[in-house]
Amino acid sequence: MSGEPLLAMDGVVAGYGGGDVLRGVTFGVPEGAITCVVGPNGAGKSTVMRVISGLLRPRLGTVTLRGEKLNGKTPRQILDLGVVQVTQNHSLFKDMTVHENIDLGGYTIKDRSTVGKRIDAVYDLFPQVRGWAGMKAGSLSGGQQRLVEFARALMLDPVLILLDEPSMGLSPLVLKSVFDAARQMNASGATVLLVEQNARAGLKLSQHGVVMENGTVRLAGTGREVLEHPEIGELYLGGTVKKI
Amino acid sequence: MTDQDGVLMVLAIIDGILVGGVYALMAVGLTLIFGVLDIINIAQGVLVILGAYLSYSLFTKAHIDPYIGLLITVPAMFVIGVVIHWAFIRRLRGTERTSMTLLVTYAVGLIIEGVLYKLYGATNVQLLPSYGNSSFSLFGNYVQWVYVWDFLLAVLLIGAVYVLLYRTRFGRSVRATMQDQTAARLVGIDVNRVAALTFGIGVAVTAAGGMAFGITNAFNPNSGYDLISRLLSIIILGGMGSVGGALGASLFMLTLESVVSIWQPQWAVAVYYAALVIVLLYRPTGLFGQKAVRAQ
Amino acid sequence: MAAAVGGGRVLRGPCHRAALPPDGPVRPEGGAGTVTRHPRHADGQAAGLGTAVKGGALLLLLLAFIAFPKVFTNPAVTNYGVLALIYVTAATAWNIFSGNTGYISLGQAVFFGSGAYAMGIAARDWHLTGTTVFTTLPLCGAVGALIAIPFGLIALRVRRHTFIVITIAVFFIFQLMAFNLPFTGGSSGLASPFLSWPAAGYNTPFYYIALAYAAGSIALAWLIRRSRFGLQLRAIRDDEDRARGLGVRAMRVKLSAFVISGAITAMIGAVWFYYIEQVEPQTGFDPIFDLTLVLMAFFGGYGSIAGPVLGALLLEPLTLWLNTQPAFSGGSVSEILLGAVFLIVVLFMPRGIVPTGGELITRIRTRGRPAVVPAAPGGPPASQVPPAASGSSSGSGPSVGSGPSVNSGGAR
Amino acid sequence: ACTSGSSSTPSTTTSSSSATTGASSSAATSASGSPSSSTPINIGASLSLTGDFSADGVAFKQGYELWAQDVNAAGGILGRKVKLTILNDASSPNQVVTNYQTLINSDHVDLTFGPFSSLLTKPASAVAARNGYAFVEGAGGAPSVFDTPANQADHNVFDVSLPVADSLMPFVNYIASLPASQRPKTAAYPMADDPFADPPVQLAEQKLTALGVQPVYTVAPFAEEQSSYKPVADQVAKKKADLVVLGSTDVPTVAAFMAQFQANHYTPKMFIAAAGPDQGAAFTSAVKPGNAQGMMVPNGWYPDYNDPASKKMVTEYEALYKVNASGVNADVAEAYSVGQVVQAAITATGGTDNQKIISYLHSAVTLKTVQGDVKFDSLGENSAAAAFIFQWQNDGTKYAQVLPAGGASVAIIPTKPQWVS
Amino acid sequence: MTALLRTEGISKAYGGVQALDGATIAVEEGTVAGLIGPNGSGKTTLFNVITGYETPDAGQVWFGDRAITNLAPDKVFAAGIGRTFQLTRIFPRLTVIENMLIAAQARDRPRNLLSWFGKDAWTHHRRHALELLEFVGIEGHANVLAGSLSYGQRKLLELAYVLVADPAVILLDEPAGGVNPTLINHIADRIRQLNAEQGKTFLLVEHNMEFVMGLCSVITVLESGAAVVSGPPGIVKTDKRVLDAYLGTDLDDLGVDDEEEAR
Ligand SMILES: Nc1ncnc2c1ncn2[C@@H]1O[C@H](COP(=O)(O)OP(=O)(O)OP(=O)(O)O)[C@@H](O)[C@H]1O
Ligand SMILES: Nc1ncnc2c1ncn2[C@@H]1O[C@H](COP(=O)(O)OP(=O)(O)OP(=O)(O)O)[C@@H](O)[C@H]1O
Ligand SMILES: CC(C)C[C@H](N)C(=O)O
Ligand SMILES: [Mg+2]
Ligand SMILES: [Mg+2]
Repeated sequence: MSGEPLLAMDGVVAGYGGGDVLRGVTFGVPEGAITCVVGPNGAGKSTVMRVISGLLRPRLGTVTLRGEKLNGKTPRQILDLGVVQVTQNHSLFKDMTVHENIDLGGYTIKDRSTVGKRIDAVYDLFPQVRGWAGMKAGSLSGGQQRLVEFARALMLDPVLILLDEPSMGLSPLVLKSVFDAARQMNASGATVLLVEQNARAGLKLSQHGVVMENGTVRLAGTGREVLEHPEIGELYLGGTVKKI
Repeated sequence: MTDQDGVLMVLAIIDGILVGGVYALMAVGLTLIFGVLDIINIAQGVLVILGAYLSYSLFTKAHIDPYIGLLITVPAMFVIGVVIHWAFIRRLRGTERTSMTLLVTYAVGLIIEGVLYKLYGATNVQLLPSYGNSSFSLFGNYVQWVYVWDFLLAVLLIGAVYVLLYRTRFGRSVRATMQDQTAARLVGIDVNRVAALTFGIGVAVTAAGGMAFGITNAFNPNSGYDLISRLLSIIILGGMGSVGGALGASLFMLTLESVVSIWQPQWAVAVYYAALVIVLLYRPTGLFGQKAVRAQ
Repeated sequence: MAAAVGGGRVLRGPCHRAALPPDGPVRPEGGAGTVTRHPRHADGQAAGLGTAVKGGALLLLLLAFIAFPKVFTNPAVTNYGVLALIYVTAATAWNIFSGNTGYISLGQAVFFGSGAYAMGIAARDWHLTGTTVFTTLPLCGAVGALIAIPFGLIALRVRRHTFIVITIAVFFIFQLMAFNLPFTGGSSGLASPFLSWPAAGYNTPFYYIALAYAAGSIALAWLIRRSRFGLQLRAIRDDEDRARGLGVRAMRVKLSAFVISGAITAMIGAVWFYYIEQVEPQTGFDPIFDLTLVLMAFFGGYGSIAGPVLGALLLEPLTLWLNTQPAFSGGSVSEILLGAVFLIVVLFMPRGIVPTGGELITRIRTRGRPAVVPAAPGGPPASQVPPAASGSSSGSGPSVGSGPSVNSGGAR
Repeated sequence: ACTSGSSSTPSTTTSSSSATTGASSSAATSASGSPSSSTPINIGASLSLTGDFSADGVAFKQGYELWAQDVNAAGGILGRKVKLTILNDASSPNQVVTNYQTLINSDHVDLTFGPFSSLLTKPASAVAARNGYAFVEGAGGAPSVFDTPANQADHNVFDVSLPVADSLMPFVNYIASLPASQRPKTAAYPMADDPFADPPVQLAEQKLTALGVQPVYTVAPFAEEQSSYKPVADQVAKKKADLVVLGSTDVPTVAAFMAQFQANHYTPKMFIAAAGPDQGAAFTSAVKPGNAQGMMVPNGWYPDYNDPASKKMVTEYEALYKVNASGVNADVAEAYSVGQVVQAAITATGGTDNQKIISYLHSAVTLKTVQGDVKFDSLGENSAAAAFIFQWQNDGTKYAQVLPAGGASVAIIPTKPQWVS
Repeated sequence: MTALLRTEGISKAYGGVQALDGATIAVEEGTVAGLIGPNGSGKTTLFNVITGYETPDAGQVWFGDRAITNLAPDKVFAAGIGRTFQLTRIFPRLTVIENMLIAAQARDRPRNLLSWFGKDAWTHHRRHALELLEFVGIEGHANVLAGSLSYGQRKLLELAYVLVADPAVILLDEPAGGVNPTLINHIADRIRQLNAEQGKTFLLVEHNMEFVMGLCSVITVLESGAAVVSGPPGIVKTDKRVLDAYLGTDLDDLGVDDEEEAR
């Protein structure tokens, strides 16, 4: 567990115009680790992600990346600092081909040859995606789209990658490959901030866990601490190792 | 149908194709602005007239040939487009964005029209270069050179817009922005800049449409009103955002109209619109709709 | 672009997979976007009180409108009232269909003109004169409704922009019919019978008829809005295919609204005809009329009942008034001014007057309050409530690119 | 056109409906009750300064203003200056109704002048009628203007210009006067779908056909849309008729036909259009001046008209707007004539009482205007108007009256020369 | 006993992609059936065909002994089949409760005009709707526009819709995706209860094996557009083809750590 947080949120208050959704969120994302945020539906997890990536401006509080203030920056500026997000809802360019989507993942890379190389690398990592290259992204199945989104995010070499529920809609086999990829990226230096409803899988993958509830952080600790917290387990993680 | 009718028919078809080229030229900009950016640009007709007046001024005041004058009017209109977008359209967002763009472009159209009245008065004028009515003979019919040039210009501009949209990084960013602004911002696209540039380009190519209109029709500041519904129907018939479709639809529309007007000129417009309805019922996305940047 | 999305069937949009609302090409990111809460209060008592206040205010407003021609007796003034109320009615009729369903009709003049012509033809052929001409109003409404049925059956098979263009197309077909059919009076149009009312009060009966139509159509719009019918219409606006999957018989529902809208528009078109005393193809079937209704609705705020009403009440008198000012002579000055008014409103109220107003109110009211009720079982949050707003964020409110952000604002 | 069947000298006191008379006297007499010589005569008009009719509306405005300027320079009428209030109606009937209600009821103008076009004259005249105002106008010439129930009841509309239906008759007479060998053999009659443009063309077609001119293009009217002009013009060109009678209402239509004829290397021997070439410089600026040569148009006025008032008006106009005499739009003279007729009526009735003015104008007096004599029939059509045919000559620098030949200042160019490039 | 809902040899191709290739499945009345398969195997497409959102190139859909192959979605719904969508399709500009009411009134057939315009006629729907919203935990958002819901909340709303609409056969496309695990358990309980007490028939698509295996009595596996295996969970999860194509080496390794305890 490396020490200094790469990203720190401090007293963040944010909303969409109808009151505050985040009501003072404070937590840190340790550098070089995988951190998993869990919590009930509507707790504000995705809102946190949006605040970090600059899609949503907080009303109060600060977000810092290595001490540099992020709030007020545009998504492009934040992206240039190495923060990449895979959103929860499907955000592919549906009428463009899968290849064009992947290509756009490297939009900020000026050098075309680098883009070409990265595309190849991504295709090598997810050979299925190469097979769909010529298809319109919107025509893919739900799970396939998810995978393409993930692949698109890998076009850049991120410092911090934000994954909002990567597991959603993926079949077990594909999910494994996505988690493997996340782990691999982490191993090669990227910090990962993950939101997962599949909490046990997510927390197992992570060194750190954050539990959000109703716009605030309820608990933060190591992945195992969170996973084994009795009350949390009952409330949000589907009970403690309950067999169906 | 008599022999005579057959001759007239060929003539009508040639007419339709030639005038269709001019309409295509006026519609390309709208395809970009409405079809791609989803901005309901009610000002398109007025912008055409503005383009015509710019060419007219250059021609009458500085004796610059209208076609060469495009080198000046196109960049000028580009700047006007970018400014309009930057000042007003940029602020619109959310589900009302499209509807509110109608308000903005209507207002901009009113202001441009008002200014044109102030500058040029209400008198009808026309661009009258020396070659304006010269023609050559084809299958026993006369074809005006300016229509040929306009047609070629339309093909050229449509090709250029196509390449820009589908073969360049900028074009990809345009299409991406229009499909999903949030996702576009997440991959690092400056959506406001991209939209402003696209709007600017749409207005810029309209300068060429205006020149073509002004060389083939007399106009005054009010002449834009009759154009807008035709241009709208052309780009929908062509398929939203389909640049090639705009040309195809223009040719279809004007040819049909001119053929019908051999016998029933008073119904020609109605026949075109009836055909439009029928085609759209069977192809709701337009003739070339499947290539549209946006599916439904 | 190998695999083209979509099949050929007209009725079903080809893109079933997308969670895309039928409206809104710039795909908003799922939840992001400014969304104002519905104005209904959870608290029943407060709601009851609110309704009473609202009802009282509406009553006062209605009284004010009834008193208007008594207070301002000058025909030059009541004329504004008549024309504004005609547009209020037409815009509300537009709203009943287009505002609820999201199908933007640019062909309302088809009904307006047909109503005008229906009255003109009836009066001419049946030799009606004086006030008996008004008895043809229901007939004019029926003509509008009858036209709306085939028109709707054709146009409502397609969506969005294609629908808009089909309405434009039908509009032009009707205009040309008015020019060319044997019974329309051709390009000279029709003149109404003569009303030998004194000039001073000439406008007043028209004012009250228009007021009755305006009030009636607003009331109908309100009834529809709160009814099962209105709910189905709005579901169609949001996602027609999904609504069908929940058993909404979309065509029937859309068509009903279209017919209601057409009937009202035709009747008010007839009133207009009698007031102006003429109709010609270009004035009865006027493309500017189509556009004006839409502008009014968007100006006031699309999607609410109050929006189009407000838009009509503001825009029609404003446009007319600007042109009556000799100071703006030359004509173009009034055009420039009108354009400027539009732009200023759009700059400060980028979603139309009513929605932006409503949004501002909600924003101010909810500032610093939690947005949601606890979403899941569990105790109160462990962490503290944030410090009160210090205004330090200097107006940099939440800014999300785009989103499903419709506000109800005023009357819903 | 006249359905009322009343004699040529109607007694207006009976024809005015009682309701209107009662209502109007308050408005009209209160303003004219004490005609102190210091209070100006307020005259209101609405014109299409923007919108479809703006090209003509603006010219009309110039005419009204020129008239007012001349009157005031001469010390006014009955010692009172004239004050004109001209509002813009944007070519919309709602606006024109609003404007006249405002002029009459808020501005309390003493008198009203008409707007431009038959389309707007109809609703506007109804407002004037119910308020008891005389409605003297110069640009509502379609028969339907005079047939409105309001006018049939109140007889308040007076059109100082030429009734449109007969306007081409001098031309027809000219053809009839030619030896059969010199008459055109064939003729084409394209026309726009318009109440103003069609009647004269239809009448001309009927008469000329009777004279043995074979019609080769008599297809139904085309819609007034810019996209219609080229195909119809090309079809007409293909017929190679000797004579083209074009039912047009404005400059763009005529310009489009001329351009297409030229492109088709087709020059009709005679080319006459119902409206458009009468617009002076507004016409020549839209076509090449050289091509205007030989173009003919019916109208009631021409710059060389040998009338002192007309000459004066032309001189002033030339100075004011920097055009030569041929550049003066006939709309200007129509508007100016409106002023002159009203001026005569005020002078004759000694004030601005509209009822008196209406009676006076219906009293079969013949008045002089820049357009020639004016005398109103029972529904307000100018029965004294002489129809003239004008032709552009001297490569578009001279607009001259050529028919009827008797009073013509210039000889007609019998065959239109080839188009220039 | 003949199956209540059957598809016979459904094929559907998009350009070069054969999304369905003779898919034949059967759902017995009163069962909770599962449909699983790799991403892109055609599950959602099959749902679309059944519910009238797509026209198959070949094959028949039977509901009882009625062929419903080319019926429009509203007709299919009227016949008694309701569904949810994998990528949620809620009505973003209606409030949450209005969303629910649309579904709740779907099966009413108002007799007179008044019942079309009156809203009090359906207050009982409101009660039922609120109860279901409470069940999925978003009753607090009842008067909020549905477009402002979080992703998971939308999924829950989708589910609540179809439950309140109460069709005889309920098709669920990934009801658990993005939903909080605790709630998933509640949902499973509810489905069981509806099935047991009201005899509702369910067909559900899910990638959450825990959920599917625990809930369904019959599972059909779709692969490349064709049903390859069908049977009780115990059989399916040990089938070699299913393991290779879908689950990976074995069920216990859900792509997490190797030491993941059996679930
Ligand atoms: N665009 C929006 N407008 C208004 N409110 C919103 C918007 N998006 C989200 N919210 C509200 O903010 C709260 C938090 O939403 P968020 O998407 O952050 O939840 P989440 O924790 O990611 O939930 P889930 O697990 O369901 O994805 C929710 O109550 C939601 O209703
Ligand atoms: N409209 C379409 N156009 C082109 N291809 C399509 C279309 N609809 C589906 N497909 C293709 O059909 C296949 C099956 O898709 P479907 O959505 O049914 O899969 P699925 O089994 O639901 O997958 P998932 O588990 O990921 O949701 C995919 O390969 C998809 O790309
Ligand atoms: C040419 C027309 C539009 C106007 C004409 N003066 C008329 O009387 O109607
Ligand atoms: Mg979320
Ligand atoms: Mg699926």
